[in-house]
Amino acid sequence: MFDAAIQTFTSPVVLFFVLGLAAAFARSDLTIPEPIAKALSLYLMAAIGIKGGVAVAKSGIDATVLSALGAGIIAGFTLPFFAYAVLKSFGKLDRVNSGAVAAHYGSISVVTFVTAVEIFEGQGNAPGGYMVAVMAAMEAPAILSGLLLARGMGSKGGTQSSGEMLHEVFTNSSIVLLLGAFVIGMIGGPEGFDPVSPFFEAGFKGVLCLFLLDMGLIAARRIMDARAVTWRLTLIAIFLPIVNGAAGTALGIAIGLDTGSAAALGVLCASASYIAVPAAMRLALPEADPGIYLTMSLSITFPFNVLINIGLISALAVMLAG
Amino acid sequence: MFDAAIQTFTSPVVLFFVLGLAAAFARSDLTIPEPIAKALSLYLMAAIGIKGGVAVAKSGIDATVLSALGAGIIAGFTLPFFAYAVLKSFGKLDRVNSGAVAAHYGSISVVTFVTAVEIFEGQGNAPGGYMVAVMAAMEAPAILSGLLLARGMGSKGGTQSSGEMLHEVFTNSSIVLLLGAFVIGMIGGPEGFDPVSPFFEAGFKGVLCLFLLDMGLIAARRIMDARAVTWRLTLIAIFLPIVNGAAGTALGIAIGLDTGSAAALGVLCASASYIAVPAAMRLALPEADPGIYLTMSLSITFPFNVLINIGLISALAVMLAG
Amino acid sequence: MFDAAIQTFTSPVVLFFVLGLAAAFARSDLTIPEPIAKALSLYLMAAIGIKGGVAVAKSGIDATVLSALGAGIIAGFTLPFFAYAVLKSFGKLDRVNSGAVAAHYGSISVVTFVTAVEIFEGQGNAPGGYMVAVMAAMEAPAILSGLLLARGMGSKGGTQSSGEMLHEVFTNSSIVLLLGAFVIGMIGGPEGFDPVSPFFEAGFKGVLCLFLLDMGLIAARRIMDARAVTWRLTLIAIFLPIVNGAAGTALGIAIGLDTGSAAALGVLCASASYIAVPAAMRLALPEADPGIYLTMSLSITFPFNVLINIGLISALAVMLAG
Amino acid sequence: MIETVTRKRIEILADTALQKRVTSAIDKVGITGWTILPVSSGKGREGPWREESVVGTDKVFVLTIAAEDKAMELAEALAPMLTDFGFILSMWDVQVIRGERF
Amino acid sequence: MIETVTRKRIEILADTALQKRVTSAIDKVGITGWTILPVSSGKGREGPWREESVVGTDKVFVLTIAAEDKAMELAEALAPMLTDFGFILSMWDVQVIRGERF
Amino acid sequence: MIETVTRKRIEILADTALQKRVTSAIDKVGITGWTILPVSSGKGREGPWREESVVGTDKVFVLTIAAEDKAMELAEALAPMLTDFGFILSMWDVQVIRGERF
Ligand SMILES: Nc1ncnc2c1ncn2[C@@H]1O[C@H](COP(=O)(O)O)[C@@H](O)[C@H]1O
Ligand SMILES: Nc1ncnc2c1ncn2[C@@H]1O[C@H](COP(=O)(O)O)[C@@H](O)[C@H]1O
Ligand SMILES: Nc1ncnc2c1ncn2[C@@H]1O[C@H](COP(=O)(O)O)[C@@H](O)[C@H]1O
Ligand code: NA
Ligand code: NA
Ligand code: NA
Repeated sequence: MFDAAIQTFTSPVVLFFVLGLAAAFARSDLTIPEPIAKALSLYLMAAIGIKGGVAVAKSGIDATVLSALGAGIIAGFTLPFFAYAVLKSFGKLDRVNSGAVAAHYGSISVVTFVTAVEIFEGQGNAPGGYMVAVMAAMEAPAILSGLLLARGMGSKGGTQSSGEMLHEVFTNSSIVLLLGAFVIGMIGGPEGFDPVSPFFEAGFKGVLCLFLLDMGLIAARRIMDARAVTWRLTLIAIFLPIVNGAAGTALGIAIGLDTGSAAALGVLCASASYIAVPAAMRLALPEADPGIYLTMSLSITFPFNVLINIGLISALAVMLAG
Repeated sequence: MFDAAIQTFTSPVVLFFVLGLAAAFARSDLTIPEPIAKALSLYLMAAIGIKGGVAVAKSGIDATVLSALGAGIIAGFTLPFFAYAVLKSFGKLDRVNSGAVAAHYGSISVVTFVTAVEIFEGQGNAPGGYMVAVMAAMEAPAILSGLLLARGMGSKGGTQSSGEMLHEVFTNSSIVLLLGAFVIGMIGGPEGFDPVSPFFEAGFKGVLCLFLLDMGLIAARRIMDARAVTWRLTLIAIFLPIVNGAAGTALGIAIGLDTGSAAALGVLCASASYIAVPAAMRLALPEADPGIYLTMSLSITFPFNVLINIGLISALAVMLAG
Repeated sequence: MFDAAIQTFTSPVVLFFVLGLAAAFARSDLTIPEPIAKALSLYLMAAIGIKGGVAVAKSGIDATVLSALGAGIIAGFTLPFFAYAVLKSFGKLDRVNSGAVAAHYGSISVVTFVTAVEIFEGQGNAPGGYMVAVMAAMEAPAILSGLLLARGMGSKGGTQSSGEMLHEVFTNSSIVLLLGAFVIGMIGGPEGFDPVSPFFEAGFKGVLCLFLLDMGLIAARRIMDARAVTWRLTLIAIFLPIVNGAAGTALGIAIGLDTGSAAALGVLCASASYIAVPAAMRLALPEADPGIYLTMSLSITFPFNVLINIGLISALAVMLAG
Repeated sequence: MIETVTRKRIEILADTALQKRVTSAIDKVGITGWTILPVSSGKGREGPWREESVVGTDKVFVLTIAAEDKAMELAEALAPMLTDFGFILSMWDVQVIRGERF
Repeated sequence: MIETVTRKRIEILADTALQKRVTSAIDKVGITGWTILPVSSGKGREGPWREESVVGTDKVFVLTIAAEDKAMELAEALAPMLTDFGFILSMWDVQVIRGERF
Repeated sequence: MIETVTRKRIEILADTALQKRVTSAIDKVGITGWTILPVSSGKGREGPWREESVVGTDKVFVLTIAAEDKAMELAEALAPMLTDFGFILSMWDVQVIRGERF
């Protein structure tokens, strides 16, 4: 476990994240220009998708893949209920904000996942390529559970119809690119991927470094401006990833995934969305306070996962698998 | 020919274009940030130019190169006359719009050319590096023919002097970068190119994927908004690339080019400009409707060429050369 | 020396700079989009820093490194005094502007340094990785000397406290990224660097080409708009890099640096800042005219160094070392 | 001399994610057009924000020029959003040429 | 108290490719300066557009502040372009400090 | 009908590097907020400039809406910078909805 921590903290990817945090806390004017940050995130989506698709084209879709998908979707639907209960009782949030935050914790963070994959690969436990598909499948379900909780069962649909909402979620640029590239990877297969691999594979880790630098800047700047987040919510933003991460990892081992894939499922459960879900909540639950859910997921849970929890989950997976 | 179609549709480059079309039709909010799209296009120009220049530095300038250049320039001057006749009679456009559209079809589309080169290379028919010079030489002549047609011979020069116009065309950023990089490639030669080749060569196909993703988004969004384009013009936007492509390929074979280079000449004739010529027309023929020429060249001819016509031209070249 | 000139002028990096100059003088509309230019510069800082850090991790910090650092810092403090004297007497500038310009010439230009390193490497005289640390150490001292000169010793501190100023300089985005990446390179070492090297190493020269293209455009456009720069100042902007470059190279040889490192120290002394120092001067000496210091450092000294002076310094270093 | 007419110029600061609601309202009222300008950062009662499209905190300026009656109709239509989402709206009189376009 | 004077503020929405024609007109009329703002998308009678510099459909906002007489002279000079190219011009009175600059 | 109140809208063109001085002045005067817009190029008495953040020649538009008294206080506070740094300030009356926010 100590080794894992060392490995985490000598990985350039994590070090760039720390540099971002440090620069923002030192009030440096360092910023990644906005269109570049957006482009880095599009690149990462395309690269993850295409790699996952190529991997599935190689391995095919078998019972393991299907059970991992099933486990992910079920986790996405159910995790928000647990989060909601904690947020409402211990966190003292109202119903709407509890539901909105719960949706974030049921959904996933792509960058946390990718960082974890890098670290697991470095430890010789590369997760299966199909985990990308699991990740994509986990984006949406939590949004539905969160809305259900926020609005109470059977209440009227807020300012926006569900159809509109679902269209919004499934045509969200990240999801479209991730899934589109996944399909391209599956169609093209390893030979199709070959000519573009210098771009999508060789550059990947470097781009991830710069993207995490930016995420570090954003996370730290947000926490310095934050007002809405109490100590209770701060605790929850650390407690939920620990519990969800452990549960997800155990579930992964239970359904027979290999060590790396089980740990990856744990990371997906542990991570909180800060891309797709905030956008959906802004549209569907405008009464909810973005200051709460963005600060919790982006400025507390995300750094906690990257710096500490990925290491814990990896250690747990090795233990359970051993 | 069936094989060629399969090859086209499993190439990641083409698949990303299709993804762009699909995302836009599904009304996804996916967009490549504007400065990134511009940068991708600058990168492509520099990379194409430098590769072409290095190729010519290796092969030298011989009679084949000169006759290809001559053929390209003559095609650029004459193709607009044919297009103009079709647009005015069958297309029922007025003189100004016919001339403006004709200029687009006489000129060339860099991205169509590059996509074709990728596909031809995959089929073992790589065109000669000098075709880049042919492409550059074909940008401008069609603009002159188009203006001549639009204004009637000997009429007064519109709102802008010809000197200004020519300066505009030859200092257009794409042309400057393409030709500048070509010269750099020729001066540096293979050894000079070596240190920058990981950037300009290895990344090329991946960048082309993202750029075609963007072109797919742009083309599909434009067609969804289009109002100015009738079914007659739609037909012409498919008819012209077929005829011009076949003529160009035949011309290439006739003057003794190898299969790949003849097909590349065909693609140049078949493609319609949507970068240099629209800019020139906006300045020189403000009365012409950009809604017509952009929609025809970008939203109909461009996808038709990428998805279908490149395959047809390749098959024709193989047949004629055989 | 003639060979060195040839090598300079067949290097793609330099050729792209020349292309930028030529395009701007021809009034082409070629421009690198602003966020891209910023991103290229951030990339270069990160790449230089990480490479330097990895090099120092390999070689360790010894007496040579420390004496090079000391020489650099001393040069940074003292060069402005010489420049100030020349600017005030021969250049006929007032005190404030002389001090502001002097600060620029005491400080360093990262891009000049990087271009020189490329060229020296091509000549088999790669400077030590620790020269990156020397470069970083030379950014700030000249600012202090320049301010001292501009305000007169002991005068009141202008509109801004020195504390604010120093914070500004040390949290400047370029410096933070350069030093942060340097530390990351030192922590990660060669193994940590390995996974990100395709991004930061393989792409480096290509990115540098595009960045120099942009610098060429900026430098030439500025000189075409320039009004504030007299022939006296033009002469000084060529005289200072020659003298400072020779002095720095001699100093480097004198303290026992290898040929490449001594030449690199010469280039650092010869180069004039146009990133960190202009920003600091704008804050600390708003009375000084940016038209003077930017035009001198960016449009005269920078091209002179890249096109001519790097070659001269390299020849001198070889001669002194021989 | 050239003739000018008076119109209302309305500017709305809105979340990029919600920009379509504003432009739909403009279209619905029957105003002929609108123009979107980028915005890079700001500060209000809810603290500072920066343009960060990755996390969806970016905003835009929607600008439209219309005759007074349509302008007031639009303001009316947008009022609930101003409260719900914290949009900001300001408007003033401008002179335009070729007023038949607006 | 600080003194302010009244000037005209003129804003022109123009194609990026044609921006130079607008600024030349401003220079020719003898106005001291201008400032360009980026624009990202819009909709008018000719349908929607987006900033797409690759195909040259991008536009800019040209803003200039001038005394009333020069402002009217500029409007006069630009009027033909408004019709030819579909530019949009609006202007209104503003108070400025250091009015001698404008 | 919806109620509008009159406020001052103030726009300041400032160097990006110095933008914080402007926003601090706004905060100090007690105005509730501000918004920053990007600017891409311009020309003044000191010649043309382009947005070039690499060499630090980029500028921004700072926009704030406030009651008249605070607006005048702000103008007063900013006046020295207008002279020192060549900033440009213009202001005019606008109608806003939910005037209690400004
Ligand atoms: N007085 C103001 N002047 C200009 N912009 C403002 C003002 N107040 C708020 N804003 C902008 O509106 C956004 C939302 O304001 P708020 O809802 O008060 O946080 C802020 O972040 C600013 O960009
Ligand atoms: N009423 C309006 N208010 C604001 N911008 C407009 C308006 N009408 C047109 N525009 C802008 O001007 C461009 C050209 O208008 P048009 O020539 O009518 O298509 C549009 O795409 C919009 O960006
Ligand atoms: N009359 C004007 N109208 C609009 N912007 C101006 C005007 N004069 C100056 N500017 C802007 O203010 C900047 C600085 O002006 P100056 O200090 O006169 O060089 C210019 O580069 C322009 O961007
Ligand atoms: Na989760
Ligand atoms: Na053609
Ligand atoms: Na120096």
